Amino acid sequence: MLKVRDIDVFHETFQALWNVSLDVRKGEMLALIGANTSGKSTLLDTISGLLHPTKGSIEFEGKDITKLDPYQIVELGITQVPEGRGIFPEMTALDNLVIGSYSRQARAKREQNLKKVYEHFPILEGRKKQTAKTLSGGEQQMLSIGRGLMADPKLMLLDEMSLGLAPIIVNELFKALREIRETGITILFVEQNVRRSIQEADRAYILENGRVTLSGTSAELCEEEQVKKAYFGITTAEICEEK
Amino acid sequence: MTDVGTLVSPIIMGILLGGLYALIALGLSMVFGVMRLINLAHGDLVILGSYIAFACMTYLGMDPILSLVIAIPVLFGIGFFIQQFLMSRAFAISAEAPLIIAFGIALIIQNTNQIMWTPLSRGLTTAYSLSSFHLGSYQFPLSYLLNFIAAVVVMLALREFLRRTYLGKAITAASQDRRAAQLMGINTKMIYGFAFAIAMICAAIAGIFLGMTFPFTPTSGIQFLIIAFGVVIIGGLGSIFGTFLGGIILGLVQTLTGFFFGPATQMLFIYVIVLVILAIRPKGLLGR
Amino acid sequence: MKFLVSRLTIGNVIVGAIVIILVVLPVAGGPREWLLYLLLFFIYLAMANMWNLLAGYSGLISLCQPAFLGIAGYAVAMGTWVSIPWWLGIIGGAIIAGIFAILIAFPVFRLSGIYFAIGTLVVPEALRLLFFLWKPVGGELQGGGAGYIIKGLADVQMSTIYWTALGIAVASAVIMRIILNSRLGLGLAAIRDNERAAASCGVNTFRIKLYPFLISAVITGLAGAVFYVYQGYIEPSSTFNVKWTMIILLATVIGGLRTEGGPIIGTIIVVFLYFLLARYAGYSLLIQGVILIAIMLLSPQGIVGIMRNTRFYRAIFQLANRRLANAKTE
Amino acid sequence: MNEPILSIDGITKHFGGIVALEDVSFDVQRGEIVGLMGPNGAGKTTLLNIIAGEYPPDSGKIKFKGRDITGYPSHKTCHLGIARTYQIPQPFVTLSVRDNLLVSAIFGRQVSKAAAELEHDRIFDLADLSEKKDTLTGELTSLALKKLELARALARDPELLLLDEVAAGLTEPEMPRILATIKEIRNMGKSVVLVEHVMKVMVNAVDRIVVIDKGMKICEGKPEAVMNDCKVIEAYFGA
Repeated sequence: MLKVRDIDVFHETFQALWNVSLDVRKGEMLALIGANTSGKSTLLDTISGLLHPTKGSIEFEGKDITKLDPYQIVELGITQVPEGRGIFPEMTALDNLVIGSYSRQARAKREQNLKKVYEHFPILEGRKKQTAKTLSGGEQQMLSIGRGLMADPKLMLLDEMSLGLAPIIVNELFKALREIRETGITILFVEQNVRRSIQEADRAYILENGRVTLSGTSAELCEEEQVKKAYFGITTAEICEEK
Repeated sequence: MTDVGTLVSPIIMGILLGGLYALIALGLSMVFGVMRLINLAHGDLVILGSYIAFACMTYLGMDPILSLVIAIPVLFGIGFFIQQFLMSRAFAISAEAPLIIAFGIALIIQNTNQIMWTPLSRGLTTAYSLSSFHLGSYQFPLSYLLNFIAAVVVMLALREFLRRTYLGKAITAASQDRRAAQLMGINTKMIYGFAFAIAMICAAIAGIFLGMTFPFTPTSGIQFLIIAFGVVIIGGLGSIFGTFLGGIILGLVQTLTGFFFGPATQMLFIYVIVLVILAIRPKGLLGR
Repeated sequence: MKFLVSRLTIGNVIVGAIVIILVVLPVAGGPREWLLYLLLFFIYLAMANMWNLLAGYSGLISLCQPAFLGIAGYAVAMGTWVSIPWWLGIIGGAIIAGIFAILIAFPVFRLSGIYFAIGTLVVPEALRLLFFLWKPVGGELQGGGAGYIIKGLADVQMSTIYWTALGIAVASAVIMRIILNSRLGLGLAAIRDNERAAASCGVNTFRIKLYPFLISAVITGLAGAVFYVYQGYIEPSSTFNVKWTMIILLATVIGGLRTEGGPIIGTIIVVFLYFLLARYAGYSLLIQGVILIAIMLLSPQGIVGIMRNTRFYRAIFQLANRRLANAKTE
Repeated sequence: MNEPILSIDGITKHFGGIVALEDVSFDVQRGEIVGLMGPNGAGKTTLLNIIAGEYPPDSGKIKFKGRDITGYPSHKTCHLGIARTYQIPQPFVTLSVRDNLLVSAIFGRQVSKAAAELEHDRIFDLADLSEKKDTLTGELTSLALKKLELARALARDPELLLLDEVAAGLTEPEMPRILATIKEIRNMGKSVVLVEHVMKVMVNAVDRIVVIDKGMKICEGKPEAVMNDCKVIEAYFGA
């Protein structure tokens, strides 16, 4: 469905991604795991068209989207739920959702999608008149995901959904994600909670310093020490050895 | 000597005048709120609106308010052009480039006004703009009341536009979080063009009502730019209600200082107050 | 001597020769017209250099330069009404402009970027109104909108004014060079590039920005005062006028913001334009505005920026410098 | 025990309703390297910013060499002897490498230009930048930018260094070089607060680790002990 091939991405002069390739298959739940500044968010932003690679290509459903602008990519059916929620703080919750259906194909399905969002997150219906900044952290994250759904996406990218949220709420969010996936939307999520990611996803990529260092199905990645090594660059056993 | 009764008149005048000032500031506030650009040409664009009405009145015999049908599309087009072809590129060059370009636009408009309509002081004089109305035992120019009504109407219309339409919501969204707006499928470049153009509609309306209230010359722009800026720093940028309040405060400052110290000092007081507010609250009195 | 020789690059030699020619021009019988245009050139150059220091090197888009030149001009004019000689008035005026700069620094330095620009824009407007109202010297017919004649200029030679202006222009260029090579210049560059990182490297950003503001006020004041001595007359509307800002801005931007040579080239073009556009005085702001926008969009680094990118120019200068170096070693 | 060089006492900071730091306290002894770790958004960088004086805390006190420096602006904390690096390098892009270091040396130590230039070479060597003195920083590679960030902080000759993720973004082979530099810094007797994700750097370099999660200190101690602490594993890997 989505093919990322050998991309290099720079933040001004700082190279954030090196020769990264990644495949997303239709209908799957894919995790992208990595530490701070490993390049996860950069990769999502590049797929969304906020950044453009200096090398390599990105293909979505057979169409080259490497050079498209963000709004064109949204129209093709890729939506991103940004890190830190990125809701519009001074607008009402409902307006936040409505603005999610801005792109052409989504406007027609606005009411239908709104109903879906309220099914996934019933709490939002009661909050719809409230200014978004007055919502709790968990509700804001739900709003952000709901807003993403309003774009009527085929592929949904989620950036650090669980950041700063209590475990109970994270459970709820992942439950909603599973439901969303049941409706046929493909999901690519970025997460730093390794164990959780591997449990939830079908497959995962591990990104380290802007490079893909490990990838595979959840079963393959269950060897925990291996993941830990990729994540920390060292395992606990090795630490004690070195000292 | 100055008992409370004599103050009623300047206070009401000030509030009514404040409507006009808010109207002048509305476009400046919007362009800043959405694009983070202080449009140094705003005053001159407002005055361009006044001149368009003046031309319609002189050559076509149109009523100034009716001439909005010409002034609005012209300024809408100019606004869209400035944003799409000049400012959007300027932002990519450096922080100072948009300012310098806005300054250049200001001078071009100023000079064009001068070439087309000479440096003479002009006014939009109609039968009703000269008449007055009574409120109790006090008498006020009708044009001040019209200003106030126009300001209220434009502000309500703008508010409803921003709240109810997709375009309006997209503008609001882009001003609050550009990145997130892009991710929602909003073509922010285009939206910026529309935001600038809509701000210029406000400028056109402001220019026409200004012309009915005060005489203007091609160089009046800077005076009204500073007033608009004063309104905005009092009221906070990007807030319609704040802009209205800021306008009324400045209007009151002007009429009250005029009342106490004579008309020659009014503008000087406004400038000093703008500077003092900047010194105390650099982000504006009601600013976020 | 060795020190001098080591500084002997082709650029310095040319600049030195030009300055000497300019100095002797009045006694060598240069036409009065020329002197006049050169006088304007010197005055604009000093102001443009100072604006370049502010906007180009310090990131302070100051739109209040007319305030400095106007205050100094008024100081000279009013001074002559109470029998202060004009030359003392120029110096006094510049000092008053400097003090004024420190005073307004407190409100405007709390603003950054665009806010700073608009904050400074208010200042000359306020002064214009002030000088319409304030007439401390002279009778009913002087001051206010009528302005002041500058007295006691009857026996002042054109060449005296010319040399004073030349001196100020050269001084402004030398001061620029000194500042750019000093710790102040380094601090300014750091602030301009990244104010946050500069502060964390120990740069006191308020104080470092105050210096160029003060220096620019003094030099712009000097240049302005000389201009009004030449004009012999001052009144508020044309003094505290955006046209001054336009000239200064245009000279700097056309030549090349943030380049040492930019203001010189830009000022030559501005004076030339002034000369060319004299016939179309009504259109001059329009034309200048278009030039300003075009340069800013097409070559933000101005003409110097274009030249830097031209291989031809680079090659010539490298060759010339190498020849000179060879000559020195022989 | 001597008085600590840096003492952080009950720092709390909120950003518009979101808790960034909640009652965080710890000390740094003279010559000690303290590692600060925690997942994304835990508040590590916020803490560095508060120590360096970019913004004041809502409550709590920071003492440096026994002096209360809470709320000091960043140029003042720098003059007192604190230098910091940024996670994303913040060079002065129009200046050469040499001038970048000079800014820090001149203004940080408040000395003349000549005095600052004298000591210069040592810093270039230390940060491995000798060959790039005259390069404009806009043209440097990621690794060189990271080194420059470090060198610029060192040019201040600080008593306390705040290092924010010096190794982030570097490749495996580049790691040892940074590690060596940190060890040299330790040998110079400087105190360091090191924010780091790369475990190898952390474990090899630090004397003590402080772990924060969701703005709160959850653990403090020797590296081995901390790494085996359940709460730390939990914070990173999730329960």
